[in-house]
Amino acid sequence: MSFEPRILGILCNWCSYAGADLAGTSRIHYPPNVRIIRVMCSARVDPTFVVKALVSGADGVLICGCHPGDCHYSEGNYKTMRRIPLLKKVLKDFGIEDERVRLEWISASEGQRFADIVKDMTERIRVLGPSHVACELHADPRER
Amino acid sequence: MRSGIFFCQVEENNRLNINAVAKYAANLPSVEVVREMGIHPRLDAKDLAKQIQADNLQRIVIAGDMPGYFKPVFAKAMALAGHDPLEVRLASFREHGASAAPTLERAKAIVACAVFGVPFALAVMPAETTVHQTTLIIGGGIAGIQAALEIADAGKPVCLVERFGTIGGHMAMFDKTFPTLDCAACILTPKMVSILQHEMIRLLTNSEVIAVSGSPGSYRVQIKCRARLVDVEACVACNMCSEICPVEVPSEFDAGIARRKAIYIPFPQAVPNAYLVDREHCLYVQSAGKKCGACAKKCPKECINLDQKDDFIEMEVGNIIIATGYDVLSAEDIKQYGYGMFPNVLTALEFERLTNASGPTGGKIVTKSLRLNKRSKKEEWVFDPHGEAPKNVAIIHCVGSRDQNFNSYCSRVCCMYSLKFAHLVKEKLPDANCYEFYIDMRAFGKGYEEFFERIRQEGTFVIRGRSATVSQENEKMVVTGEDIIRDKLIQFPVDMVLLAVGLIPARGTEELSRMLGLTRDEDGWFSELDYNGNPTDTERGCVFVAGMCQSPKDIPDAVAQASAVAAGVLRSISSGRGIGHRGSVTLSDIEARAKSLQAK
Amino acid sequence: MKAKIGVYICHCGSNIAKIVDCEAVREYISTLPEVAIARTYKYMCSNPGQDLIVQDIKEHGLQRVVVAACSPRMHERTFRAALQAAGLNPYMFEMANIREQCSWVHDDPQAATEKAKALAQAAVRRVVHHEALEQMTVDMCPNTLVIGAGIAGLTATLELAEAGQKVFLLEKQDHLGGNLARVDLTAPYLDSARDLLIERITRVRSSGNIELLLNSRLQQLQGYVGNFTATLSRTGHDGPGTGKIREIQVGNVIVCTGYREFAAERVTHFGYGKLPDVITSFDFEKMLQAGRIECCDGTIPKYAAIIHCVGSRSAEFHGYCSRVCCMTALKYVHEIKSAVPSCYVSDLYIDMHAFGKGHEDFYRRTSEVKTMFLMFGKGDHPIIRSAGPKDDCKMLIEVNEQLSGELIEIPADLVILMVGMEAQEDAMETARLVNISQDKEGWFIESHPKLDPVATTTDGIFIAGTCVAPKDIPDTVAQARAAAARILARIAKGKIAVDAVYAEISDDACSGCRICNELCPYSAIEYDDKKKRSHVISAMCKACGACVAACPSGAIKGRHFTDQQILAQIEGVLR
Amino acid sequence: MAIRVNPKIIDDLAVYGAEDVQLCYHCGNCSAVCPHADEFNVFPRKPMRNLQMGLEKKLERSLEPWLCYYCGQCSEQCPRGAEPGETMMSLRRWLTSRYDVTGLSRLFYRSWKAEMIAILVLALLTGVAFFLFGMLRGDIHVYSGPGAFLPSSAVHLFDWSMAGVLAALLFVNSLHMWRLVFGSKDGPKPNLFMYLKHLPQLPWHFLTQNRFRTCQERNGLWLIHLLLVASYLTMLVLIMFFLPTMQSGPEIRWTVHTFGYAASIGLIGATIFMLHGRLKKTRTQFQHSHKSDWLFLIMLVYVALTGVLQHIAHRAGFPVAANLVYIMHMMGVVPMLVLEVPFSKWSHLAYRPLAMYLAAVQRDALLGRSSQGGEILAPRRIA
Repeated sequence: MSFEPRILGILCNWCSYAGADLAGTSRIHYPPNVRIIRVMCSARVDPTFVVKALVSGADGVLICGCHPGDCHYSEGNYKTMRRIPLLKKVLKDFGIEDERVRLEWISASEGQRFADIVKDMTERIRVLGPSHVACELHADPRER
Repeated sequence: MRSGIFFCQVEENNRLNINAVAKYAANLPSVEVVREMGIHPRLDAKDLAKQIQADNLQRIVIAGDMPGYFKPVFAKAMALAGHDPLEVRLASFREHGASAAPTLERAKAIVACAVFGVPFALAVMPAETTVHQTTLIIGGGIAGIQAALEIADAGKPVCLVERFGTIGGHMAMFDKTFPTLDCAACILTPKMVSILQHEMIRLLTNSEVIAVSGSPGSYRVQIKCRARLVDVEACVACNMCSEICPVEVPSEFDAGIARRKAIYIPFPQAVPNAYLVDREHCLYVQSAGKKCGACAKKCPKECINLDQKDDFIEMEVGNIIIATGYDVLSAEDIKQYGYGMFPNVLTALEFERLTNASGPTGGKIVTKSLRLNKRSKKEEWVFDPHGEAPKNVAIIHCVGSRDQNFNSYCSRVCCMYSLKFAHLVKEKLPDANCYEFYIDMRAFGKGYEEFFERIRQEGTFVIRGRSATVSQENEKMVVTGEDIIRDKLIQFPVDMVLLAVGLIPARGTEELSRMLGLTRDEDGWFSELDYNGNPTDTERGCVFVAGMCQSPKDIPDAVAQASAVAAGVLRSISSGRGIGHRGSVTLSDIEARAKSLQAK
Repeated sequence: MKAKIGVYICHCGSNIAKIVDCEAVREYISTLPEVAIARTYKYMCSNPGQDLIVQDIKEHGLQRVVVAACSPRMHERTFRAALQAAGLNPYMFEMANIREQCSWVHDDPQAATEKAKALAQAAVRRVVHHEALEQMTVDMCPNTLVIGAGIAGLTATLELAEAGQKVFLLEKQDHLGGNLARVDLTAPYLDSARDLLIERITRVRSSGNIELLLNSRLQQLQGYVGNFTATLSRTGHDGPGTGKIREIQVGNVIVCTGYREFAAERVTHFGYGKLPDVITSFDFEKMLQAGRIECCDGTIPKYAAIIHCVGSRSAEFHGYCSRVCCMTALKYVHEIKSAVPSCYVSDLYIDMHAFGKGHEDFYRRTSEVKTMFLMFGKGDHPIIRSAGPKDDCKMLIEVNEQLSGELIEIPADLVILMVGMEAQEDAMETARLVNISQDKEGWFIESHPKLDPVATTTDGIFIAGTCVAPKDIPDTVAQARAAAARILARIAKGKIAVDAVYAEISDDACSGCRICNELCPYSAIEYDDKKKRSHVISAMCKACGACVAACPSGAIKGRHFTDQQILAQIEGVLR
Repeated sequence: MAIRVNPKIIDDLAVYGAEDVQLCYHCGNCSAVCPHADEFNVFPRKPMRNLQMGLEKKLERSLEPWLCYYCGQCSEQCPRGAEPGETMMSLRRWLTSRYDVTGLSRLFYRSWKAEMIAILVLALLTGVAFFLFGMLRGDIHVYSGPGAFLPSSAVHLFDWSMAGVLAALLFVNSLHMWRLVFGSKDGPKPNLFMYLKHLPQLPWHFLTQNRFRTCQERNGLWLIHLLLVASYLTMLVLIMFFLPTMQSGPEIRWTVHTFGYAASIGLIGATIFMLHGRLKKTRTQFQHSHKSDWLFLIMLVYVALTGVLQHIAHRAGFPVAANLVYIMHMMGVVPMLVLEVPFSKWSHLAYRPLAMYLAAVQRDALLGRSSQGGEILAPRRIA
């Protein structure tokens, strides 16, 4: 059976989580590989969360926030805009491919856009294959 | 202090008996001279100065509908005569509500106050009344919602009555809002949810106020809650009933560009988040129970009761806030733009729904394509998500606005939302051309002018000159106009035309104003107590107006007015003293009060 | 001690149950050690559904509850209320979104059920670490400080005072009325501005609740919403007690410092200051009030010209439109025609902004008196120069007229420059004092133009009137009353409920590196010099969590969104 | 070099009937909707703009008012009620007074009392002169033939001399029009070939007023106007060449009289229609009537009626009455012709065709080469 990537989604409560909800209310289908947890602002995403996810078997992490200028706390997403690229540079040294960690801006009315991003990311990571971090650490019995 | 009163009218006003007021004014204290100068008199400062010197007048009162028009010449005359030009006072019938509802009493009172040198608003203090804690808000658009939340957050009970199946008003139909292009849903839906969950707010949708009686501070209100035929508490909006329903009609929420069933929910995030039955089109209701009834059987929670009757609610309220919003002028009446004849001539609301991410085409901008309607077996022009995108889009401003043949006033928001449309077209169809026909680009608000500059840089052709006609030439829609700046006639083919149609008061404003005894200006919008000093109160005690229903305005101004009205309501409730009808104050009260204030 | 957790999986009719096998999720969840009870029910959000939870808490002494149903944005508040009703702290609750983000968006039942299990398990793992949080309430001083006694300040003060609240009205000048006091009539109905001000000032002077502080300035503002301490100083040059310092306690502050008119001499091609008969709109208002409309040499002008957008809508000065000058210019046309009927008036504008109620009719009435309206391009520079001896006028204005496409010369004996609005020169200082921010043009920034046009990101500081952006009198009055409404609403509740969710710094872990201090958009983190530690003012913290993630030593705990809770949730969701 | 604006012109033009032009806020609808406007002549908005700004030189030089045949669509659609159609009409009156070198036209347009006085004086003079002439030379009892009170030969002579004077005056004014249009230094300079090429446009437009026909569905008015022009021309030809036969003995010379009767019916019918239209304001172009319009129509009706009466009296055998009515007829004809043709509304019979002609020439000059001929209605440019 083909490899089903497991992706963690960390969404900000005011815009992207509401956008994901809108995808639901408008019945826009997307692959089930992304599992979403909610934080108040994308600025709350601590780099350790991403590392924890990758270590705990996630093949990819999707972080979503409000469009710059839309943030409920006015500047939260500007901080995320700096932290996540910096984190990705560090993760590159650990062999984590760039596409495994992704940052997207989604407004509360962009349900379709959220679904498209999830589809796109699932396909990309399916191509990339499972994250080797998870396999080595847990010698996970799952096939390649 | 010898005073002289001059009656000068700007416009013909046969409803007010000027010389009756003049006779009354003659025997006011310190009044030496009373002269009626007629309609728009030719006044010369020199001979006025002679008159002033002859009668040695220290104070001049100009009385009329808009006396301000004559103040400078009198001030000049006073200066020439060596008297103090500041001693020219205005007794404006229009400002203080004497030309709208022309009561002789009111006109006399205004003149009296001017003679005593006391501002009219100070002298006319209606008797204070006790105020019932509950506030009634008519209209569940952004203004109604904002006022309801502000009052309820202060712990005061509110009853919000909305005629449509959901609150949210026109704003819920929009996708992006100018000038920041942030999404209307992100602003509105959280407020709508908090209205639903707020313990101090009683929400009555699908309901209308049918009778108001009682006095300021304790109005008895009768509300007709039209049967929704669906139990709001039970329904979880699972859409099963709608799938079964055989009846399909144009959806009001989608401005008619998409269809909905007889049992429907206006939009997914509607509040209350429940379905309702459109009783004019439901087969069961129309056939008095003989036909269909499929939805009731299908509903897993049995929350559909097609025999539910309207119910009538009586309640006592202290303050009434009117936030009934607006409607759009019907574009069919403006023949030269071919709305109704050419399929791809759209009104602004239709385009809002077309570009909305949760609209019929999911936000894709497409021209209408001819599709066979399965039910009616007729070819119809509909928006199909896979339709053909337009190459040339023309946006025409001031359609039916600033036009003596339709609305003489400016509808204030069309310039900005038209620029927003131009941006949306450029953003979603990068290779499309967008033409903007305007007369004056009214980008007056915070960040509006910068938004206009950005749109210009994005490559929209902004043409000064309202296009005159939309016609058909060999199968192609053609827009004709004059490009005034480049001084040439232009005529070119377009695939889609957006009409920024003018705004008119909401349907039913006529009955509501009669029910509450409110005056309206000649364009039909509610009249405020005082244009500058008090833009949200009204002549009637404890009755306020907020948002578009007072005159067209954009969302920030409507929200600001809604909060301002909340201030008035909270002040009256917390101090326990509401202001009565201004009409109830008699002439003698005003005179007495003016005399006492003059003494101070 | 193993916390007793109750998990409730909702069918939501068929919305969840159609795709997600709720029973399978229930079984899986009941195998988790921490879970005491796992139930499924058709409609958890309905009244019977909530009663299930309340009964279980009462009978089985549940300490934590998880509901796997719709989005928390829909019913988190409903279920928290249910917990509270059952006597359990409302924060001992977590929701798993298995409808909008699972059943409604996936069509493969098997995968959806797996995902539902994971989401439910994540919620359980998270709720184990939840702590009981109490909603903190701060009592609020009902007094209000209003800075600026123009029409905005007077209106806001009256709204509050006549509702029985104490107001301190601070004005740096020695008189009330601000810019409106310099205006004779108002557009579009030419009502008297003086009457409006006299009415407001009389009511202010006769109200017992208002303490009027003329010639006074705000020296310093400390504290937070509900508990501000304002230090005021008197600036009156000669008056008694200059420089006297005074401290007052207020709960909220409304800033209505108004605007300053644009200095016309900055525009060289108009020659203001060199040509005596080129005057600004406020100079003309003085003439009107004195009843003498004449040129500097006392002669009556045969030609008058009014030029719009002086300093506004221009690349070199201010990009924005000052919104009121078009209507004021039309007002001047009527005032000139009334005082000097024989005078020919021409009006140079870019776009005629007659957008408000009654404005378009006023514009039409101005056309009826044969005003010569001349439109010039936005980047264009009309040039004023003095006329030659043989011309029958004092000055000539040369401009590229857009509607005729001609380069024209306009005769003028008197030129009125419609100067735009600019932020006050001390706006930067005021902004820093009350800790609010300014946009690039110097206007104060509101927290949200549509949601919250009068509030600012700093709680308890409100802004109203032209200090926010240029606006006319009706909009200023509406904003002033809106600000008053927000404060009245707070005073009516007596206490300010401060959300239980906020950040906390533990003193022993904090290394005093102060990274979090200026990171906070709401400046809710103070640095304590003595203890060399940073400290979060819970009332001002909005729980965005930016500081929690940024703290290098992990000293800041985001209540209800602690690292521990989120890491556990991540582990649970990726099982 | 900058052009000086002159705010007084707009008051000046109000006398000629342009009372609402100041209301125009330049939305461009009228030019866009005008069937005659094209890329060379964008009107009526441009002339209105020049009028608002008092650019007298540009107004004097523009032919555009003559290209408008008042179909009225622009006035119906004007959002401000600035009456572009009526403004064009007033500009035509103003241009007529501008072209007139004597200044009389300006006097008559500005104060209709002056015009009334002039008419009365002229009428009395003609009355007395003809009466004396008749009494001295002929016998009041004899209407036609030898010894007639007003012998046709004498009247003939008088007619021709008057026609000569009027033609000269009209020609001078037309020359002045041409000089205004092409005289200015910076204007287009057409060469002789262009003038010759478009010459046939003069008679063509004079006879058919073809431009009026293209005013879409307003054709009704064109037909009536054509009838009026045809009747007037036939009457003119009859009087100038067949006066004796018109006044000859009792028998009716059907070859001449049929034309005469048809022409008078046409004249009276058309003018009555126009008068009724203006009274009842049946169409957009009849909403506003300047005093000169009334005067023109009233005199036309008076002259036609007296002409018919005189003929009936002559036929019915009352020579004295015929002669007296003949004098009254002449008391109407002379002032009408002397005042209306060169100085007032009737001058449009010359200026309109001339304007069409000059516009065609101007268009060529602007294009810099001779055009392919045909209508000056160049197709709208497709952007």
